Amino acid sequence: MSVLTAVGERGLATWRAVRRSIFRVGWPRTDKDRAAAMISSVVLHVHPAKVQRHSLRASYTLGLGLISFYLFGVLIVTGVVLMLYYTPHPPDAYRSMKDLQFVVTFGLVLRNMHRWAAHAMVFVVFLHMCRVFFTGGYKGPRQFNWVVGVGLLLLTLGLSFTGYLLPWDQLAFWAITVGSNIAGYAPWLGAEVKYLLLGGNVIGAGALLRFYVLHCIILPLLAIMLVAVHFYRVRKDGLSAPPLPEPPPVEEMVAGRFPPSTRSYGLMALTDRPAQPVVEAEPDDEVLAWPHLLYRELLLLLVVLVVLHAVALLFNAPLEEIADPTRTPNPAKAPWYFLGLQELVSYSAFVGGVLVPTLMVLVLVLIPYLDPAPRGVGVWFAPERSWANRVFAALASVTILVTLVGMFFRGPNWAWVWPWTQ
Amino acid sequence: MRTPQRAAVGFHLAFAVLGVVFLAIFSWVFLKEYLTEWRTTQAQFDQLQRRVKDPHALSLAAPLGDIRQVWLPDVDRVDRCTTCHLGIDDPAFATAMEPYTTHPGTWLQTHAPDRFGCTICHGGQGEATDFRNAAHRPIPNWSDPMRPPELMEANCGTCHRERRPSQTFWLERGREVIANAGCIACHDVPGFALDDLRAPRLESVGYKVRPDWLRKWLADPKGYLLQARMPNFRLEAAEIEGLTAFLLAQRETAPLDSAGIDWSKADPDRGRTVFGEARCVTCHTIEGRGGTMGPELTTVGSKVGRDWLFGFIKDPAHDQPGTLMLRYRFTDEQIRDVVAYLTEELVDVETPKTPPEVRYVDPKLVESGRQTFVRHGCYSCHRFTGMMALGKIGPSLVGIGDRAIEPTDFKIEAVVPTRSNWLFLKLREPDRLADESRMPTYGFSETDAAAAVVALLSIRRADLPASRVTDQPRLARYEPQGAFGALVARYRCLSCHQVRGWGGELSTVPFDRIGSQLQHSYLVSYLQLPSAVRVSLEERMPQFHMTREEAETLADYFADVFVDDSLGGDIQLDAEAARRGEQLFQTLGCRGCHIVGRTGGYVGPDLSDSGRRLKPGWIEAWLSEPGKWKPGTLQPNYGLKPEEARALTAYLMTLSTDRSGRKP
Amino acid sequence: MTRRLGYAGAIGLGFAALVATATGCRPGTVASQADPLMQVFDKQAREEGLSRLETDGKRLFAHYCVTCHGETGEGDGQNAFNLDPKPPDFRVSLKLHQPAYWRQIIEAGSLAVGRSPLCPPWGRALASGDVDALVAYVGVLSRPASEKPASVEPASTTPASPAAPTVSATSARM
Amino acid sequence: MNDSRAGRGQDRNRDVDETRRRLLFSTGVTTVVLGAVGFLGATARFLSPNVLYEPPSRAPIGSPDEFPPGTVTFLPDHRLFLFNNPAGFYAISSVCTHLGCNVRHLAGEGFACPCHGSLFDANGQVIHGPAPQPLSWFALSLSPRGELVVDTRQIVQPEYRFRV
Repeated sequence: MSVLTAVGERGLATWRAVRRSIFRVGWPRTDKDRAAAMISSVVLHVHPAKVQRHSLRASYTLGLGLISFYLFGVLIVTGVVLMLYYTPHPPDAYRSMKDLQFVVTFGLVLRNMHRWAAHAMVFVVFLHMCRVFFTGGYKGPRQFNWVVGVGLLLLTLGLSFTGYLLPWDQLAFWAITVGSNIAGYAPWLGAEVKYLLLGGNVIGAGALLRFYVLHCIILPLLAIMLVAVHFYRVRKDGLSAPPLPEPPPVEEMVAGRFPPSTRSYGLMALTDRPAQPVVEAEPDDEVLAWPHLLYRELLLLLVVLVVLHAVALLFNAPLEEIADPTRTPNPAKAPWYFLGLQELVSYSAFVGGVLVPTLMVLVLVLIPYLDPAPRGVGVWFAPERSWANRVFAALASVTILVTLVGMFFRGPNWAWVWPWTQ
Repeated sequence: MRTPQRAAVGFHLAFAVLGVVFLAIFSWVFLKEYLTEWRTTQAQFDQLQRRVKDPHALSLAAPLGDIRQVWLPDVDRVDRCTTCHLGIDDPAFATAMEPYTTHPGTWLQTHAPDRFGCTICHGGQGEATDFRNAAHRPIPNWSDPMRPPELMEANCGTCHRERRPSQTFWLERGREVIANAGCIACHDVPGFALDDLRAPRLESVGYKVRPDWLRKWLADPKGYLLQARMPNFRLEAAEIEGLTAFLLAQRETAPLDSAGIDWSKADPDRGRTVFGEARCVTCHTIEGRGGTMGPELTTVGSKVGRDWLFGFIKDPAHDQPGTLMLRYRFTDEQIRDVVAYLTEELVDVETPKTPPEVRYVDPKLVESGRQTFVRHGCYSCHRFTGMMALGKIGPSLVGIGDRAIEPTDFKIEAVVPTRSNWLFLKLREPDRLADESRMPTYGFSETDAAAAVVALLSIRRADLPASRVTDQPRLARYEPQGAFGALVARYRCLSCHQVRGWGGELSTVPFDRIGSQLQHSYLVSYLQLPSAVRVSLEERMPQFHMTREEAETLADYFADVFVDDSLGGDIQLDAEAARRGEQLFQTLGCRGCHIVGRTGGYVGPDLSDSGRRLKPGWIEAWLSEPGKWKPGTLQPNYGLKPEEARALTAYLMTLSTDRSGRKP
Repeated sequence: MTRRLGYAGAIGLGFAALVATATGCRPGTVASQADPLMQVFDKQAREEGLSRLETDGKRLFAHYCVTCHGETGEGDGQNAFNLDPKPPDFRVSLKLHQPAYWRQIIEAGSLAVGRSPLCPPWGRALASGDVDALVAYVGVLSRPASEKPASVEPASTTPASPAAPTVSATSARM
Repeated sequence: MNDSRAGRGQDRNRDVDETRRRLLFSTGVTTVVLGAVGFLGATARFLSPNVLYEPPSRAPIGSPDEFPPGTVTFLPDHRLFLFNNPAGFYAISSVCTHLGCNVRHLAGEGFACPCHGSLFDANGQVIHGPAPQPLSWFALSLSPRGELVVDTRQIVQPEYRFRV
C-alpha cells in the first residue's frame, strides 16, 4: 500500500509543480492572490489589478469597446477558417461561395457569422466612438488614445470594404465599383489611390487579389497592432471615471499616499504590504478586477456569441448572381456604411466625395486637441461639455440620417422613394 | 462596508444561464447541419432501395450518405442534382415516386449524366443541394430556373446548332420562323447567313409597280397579301408619300423594250394555256393554290405595268440579277399572250384599269423618301447600290439568351419579368415593353412567336468548346461553269434541285447521282416535255420549251458527272426473273402506292414507264436499302433478298409505254 | 444627469423606430402576374393533350402514315380511295386488339398478320423508339376525342397466326 | 441567544449560498467547455471537404480503336499505361508504390521509377529498389457508347485481360 501512496504523492506533487509552473498564481483565494493573478498573467495583465466601481457599471461604458473586440475576434477566427475554402480568382471565388453555402459542413453558418459580425463591428465601433465622446473619454491623458481609436475606425471601414468584394457577386462588384469611384474623387492622389487599390482601371482579377491580400493580411495586422496600442493606452491612462469630490494636490504623491486612482498602479511589483488596504484609501470605490471585471467580460462574450449564432442561423448572408461587369443593378449601392457618402456624392461629387470625408476625419482626429479642458470627464453629456456634445450629436445624427436615407429611401436611378412602396 | 471580494450570486446565475443558452444554440447549429434536406431524402431512398432491389443488386449499389457531384470543367458547371435524384439512371426505379424516378425516354443514353450533368438541359442551380435553391421554381438572384419542356429545347439549341435538330418541335419551328422573317438582315443572328434572305432589288422598281399599289403595300403589306414576308413599318402618311416618290424615281435599268409587240392580237385564253403548261403554279400562288417561292399573282394585273411584265418574263435576271425565276424559251407571242392573261384576268376588281398619271415629282420629296428608306433600314433586305457599306440597323443578338431583364423593362402592368416574356412581347406586343421599339411589326402568330423565342434563347454568350457543339456541315457553294453552267443559270435548276445539299428545297430529286439513276434518252425527252411522274404533287417540273441541243447538253453532263460507281453494274435480266418479279410485285402490294398502267396509288412515282426511265443498277440498290439512299423516304424496306430485288428490277425494266404512249 | 441620459435614450429610440419601419415594410406579394409565353405553351399542350412520346408519334404518323390512313386515322387518307381493301378506321379496328398487335403490324407490315399487303413493314426503316411513339399515337387515335383514354381491354380474338399468305387470295383482289 | 440562532441562520445561509454559487459556477464552466469542444469538433468537420474537384476514379479513356494492337499508351491524367496485346487490353498504374512518382515505361523490359530507382518487370512486379508492392492493375470495362472505361478503385490481378 505504501508504494502506491508514495507513487501517488510523487505523481500529485509533480502534477502540482507542473501546474504551478504554468499558472504562477493558482486559483486566487485571497485579495493579494486576486491582484497578483491579474498582474502576472500575460492575458489578464491588460487589466489593472483594481478597477473603479463606476467604470464597471454597464450604463457607463455599455461594454461597446469590448463588444467590438469580441466581434473582431470572431471575425478573425471565422475569417481564417473561411480562407481555407476561398479562392481569390473571379470565377472560382463565386463558386467557393456557393460551395460554402451548399456543400461545406457548417460553411453557411460560419459565412453568416463572418458577414453579420463584420456589419455589427462597424456599427458597434461607431457607437463606441460616440460613447467615448459623450463621456468625455477623449480628454485628459487619453487624447492620443482617441486618435488611435479613429485610426481603428478607419481600419474597420477598410476591412469591411475590402471584405465586401470577395464574394464577387453583383452586390459586391457594384458596391465596390461605386465605393472605389467615390475614392477616385479625392484631389491629387485620389485617382492614383484608386488605380493602386484596383490594380488597374476596372475591377477585375487584379482588384480581387489586392482586396483579398488587404483584407486577410495587411489590414488585420495593422488593426491588431493598433488594438494593442489602444489597450495599452486604456491600461496606462486608466478607465475614465468622474472626478472624486476633493482631488488632492498632485505634490502629495511622494508621501506614500496613493493619489486618487485616476491612474492605476504602476507596474512595479507589488511590495508585500499589509493585508488590509491602506486605511486612508478612498471609500471603497474600487474593486479587485478579479472576479468582477473578468466575470462581466465573460458574460458579455457569451451574450455576443449567443446573439451572433442566433443571427447567423436565422438570416443568411446575401449572395446574388455572379458579378456581371456589363449589367449594373438599378440602383447600385455602396456598402451600407458608405451610403451616407454616396448620398452626399449624389448632391455634389466634390462635397460628398472629398470635402466631407476629409473634414470628418480631420475633425475627429483633432477633437481632443480642439477641446483640451479637462472638464466633465466620466459623466454622460456632462454639462461642462454641453457645446461639444451638441455639435457631436448633431454631426452623428446627420451621418446616421444620411446613411438611413441612402439605405431605405433611395430606389432605382437613385430617385427618392418611400420604402413601403418599394 | 467593505465591498465583497466575491462576485454576487447573480453573476454565477447569469453565467450558468448564458452557458446553457449558448450550448442550446450551438447544438441547433449541429442539428441544422445534420438534418439537411438531402440527408432525409437519401434516408428515404435507402428504405425504398431495400424494398425494390434484391440483395445482390443492393451490394453493388453506391454507398449513400454523401453529396454526389458531376463536375464539368469544360463548360464550368457543377451539378449535384444526383444527391437527391438517386435513381435517375437506374431502370429499377422507373415507377418510383419523385425524386427517385428514372429519367424518362432514352435521353440518358445519348446524354450520359457523367458527361452532361443535368442543368445543361434542365437549367436550375446545379450547385444547390436543397429543393428551393436548386431553382426548381424561380427564386431571386438566380436567372436560370428550371425550364418547362418547351423552353428546355432552347438548351438543346445551344449545343445542337443545325437548322432541324431532331425531336425539338419548338426549336425547329423557331429557327424556321427566324430564317423566313429575315431577321439576319437587321440583326447579327449566329447560325444564320445572309443568303437565307429573299427580297427584290429596287434599283429599277420605278418601271415596275403602280403608285396606287405601292402606297397600299407600304401602308400595310400583310393587308395586300397575308403571307407577305415584308413587315409593317408603321409608316406615317408623309413617310409613305416620300418613299413612294423615292421608289418611283428609281429607274436604273429600263425593261427589255416591248415596242414591237402588237398588243391588239394578244389572246388571254392562249395565255392561260401557256401559263398552265409552264407550271407557273409550281412557284406562284393564285387564289391560295400553288408554291410560295415566287410572289403571289392573284391581283398581279393591278400591281405591275404591262411593259415591265413583258420584259421581266422575257429575261427575269435582266431586272433582278439574283432572282430564282427561270428564263423560259417563250416566243414573243407566247409572252404577249401570257402578259395579256395576267393583266386582264388576274386583277383586283376595285382598282382602276389605268394607273394614275404621275406628272411632276418634287426632288425634296424624293430626298425625304431616301432618308426614310435609310432610317428604317430598308437597305438591309433590299440591297441598294450606294448603301452597301451601311451597318445593320438592329442590335446584335449574340448572347440574347443571357440578356438580363429587370422588372423596369416592362410597363407597369404585372408581367412575370423573365427573359422569355420580354422576347415574346418584343415580337408580339412591343408596346407593352418600357423602351420604345423601332422594330417593324411582323404579325407573328402566337405559336410562331413562341417558337422564335425558344430559338433566340438558344443563342448564349459563353462559347462552348467544339467537342460540345454539333452543327450542319457548311454547304459548299455549287456554281457550275461552261455550257452546262450557263443552262443551269438560265433555267435556274438550283432554285428547286440540290447538288450535295446546295440549292432549293422544292424538289425531292437531288442531282448527286442522277446520271446513275435515269437513262440518258429519257432525260433528253423529259427535259423537253416533262410528264408528271408524281401525279399527286402540285409542284411539278415546268415545261421550259427547251431546245433539243440544250436538253442533250444537260443530259450528257448528268450522265458523265453525276454518277455513283456503286450503281454502275450491267445486270442480266431474263424473262424468268421478270415473271417472279411480277408475282412479288403483287404479293408485296406495290400497287397500293405506285401506278402501273391505269390503276395504283399516288404515293410513289408512276412506274408504268420505269423500263425507259430508270437504270437497273439503281432500282436494285434502291429496293434493297431505300433508307440508305434517302433517309426518311416512304419507300419501305422489305428486307428483300438479293435475288428478290433482282427479280423486281427485271419486272420493272419490262414496264414501258411504247412510242404511242399506250400503257401496258 | 439622468435627464441628459433621457435625451440620449430618446434620440436612440427615434432612430431605431425609423430603421424598424423602413426595414419592416417589405412590399407585399405582387398582384398575380401574367406569363404570356407560358400561356401559349399551355394552350398548345392542352390542345394537343399529348405526352412527349405521343407528340413524336404524331410527327412520324404525319410523315409516314397520313397519306393512306388520314389525319384522324379513319382511313380517309389522300391515297385511300386507290386501295382495296380500304385502310381500317382505327377508332373501331384497334379496339379489337392489343397494342402488341399494332406494333407487329407496324414493324412487320399488315401482310405478316394475315391482312392485306398494303401496309408495308416499317420495322427496318424506323428505330425502336420511333415505333414506340407510333404505337402510342395510334393509341390516341383509337380513342375518339370525347372518350376519356380508355384502358385497353383484353382483345377477344387471339391475333391470327401469321400463316404464309396464299398467292391466289391476293392476286384475285388485285 | 438570538445572535447564535441568527448567527447559525447566517451560517446556514452562507453554506446554502456557497453550494448554490459553486453549482451555478460549475454549470457555467461545463457548458462553456462543452461549447469550446463542440466548436473544435465543428471546425475539424468543416475542414474535411465533402466534394472533390478531382477527375472521377471511374472515367472513359477513349474508344478501343484509339489504341492500336501491340501498343502501350501512357494516359497522363489517369496516370496509367494502357496495353493492347493479342490477349486483350490491360491497364497498369504508373504511380510508383514507393513514394508516388510516375514510373517510366522501358520498351520491352518493364518500368523504372526516376525518383528512387525502383525497377518493375513488364507485369509490374518489383525487381529492385525500395518499392514495397508491385504496380496495381485496374479493371477495364466497355461503356454503352463503346468507350473503354477504367476504374482506378477496382484493383485486379496481373492475369486480367479485357477483350473487347
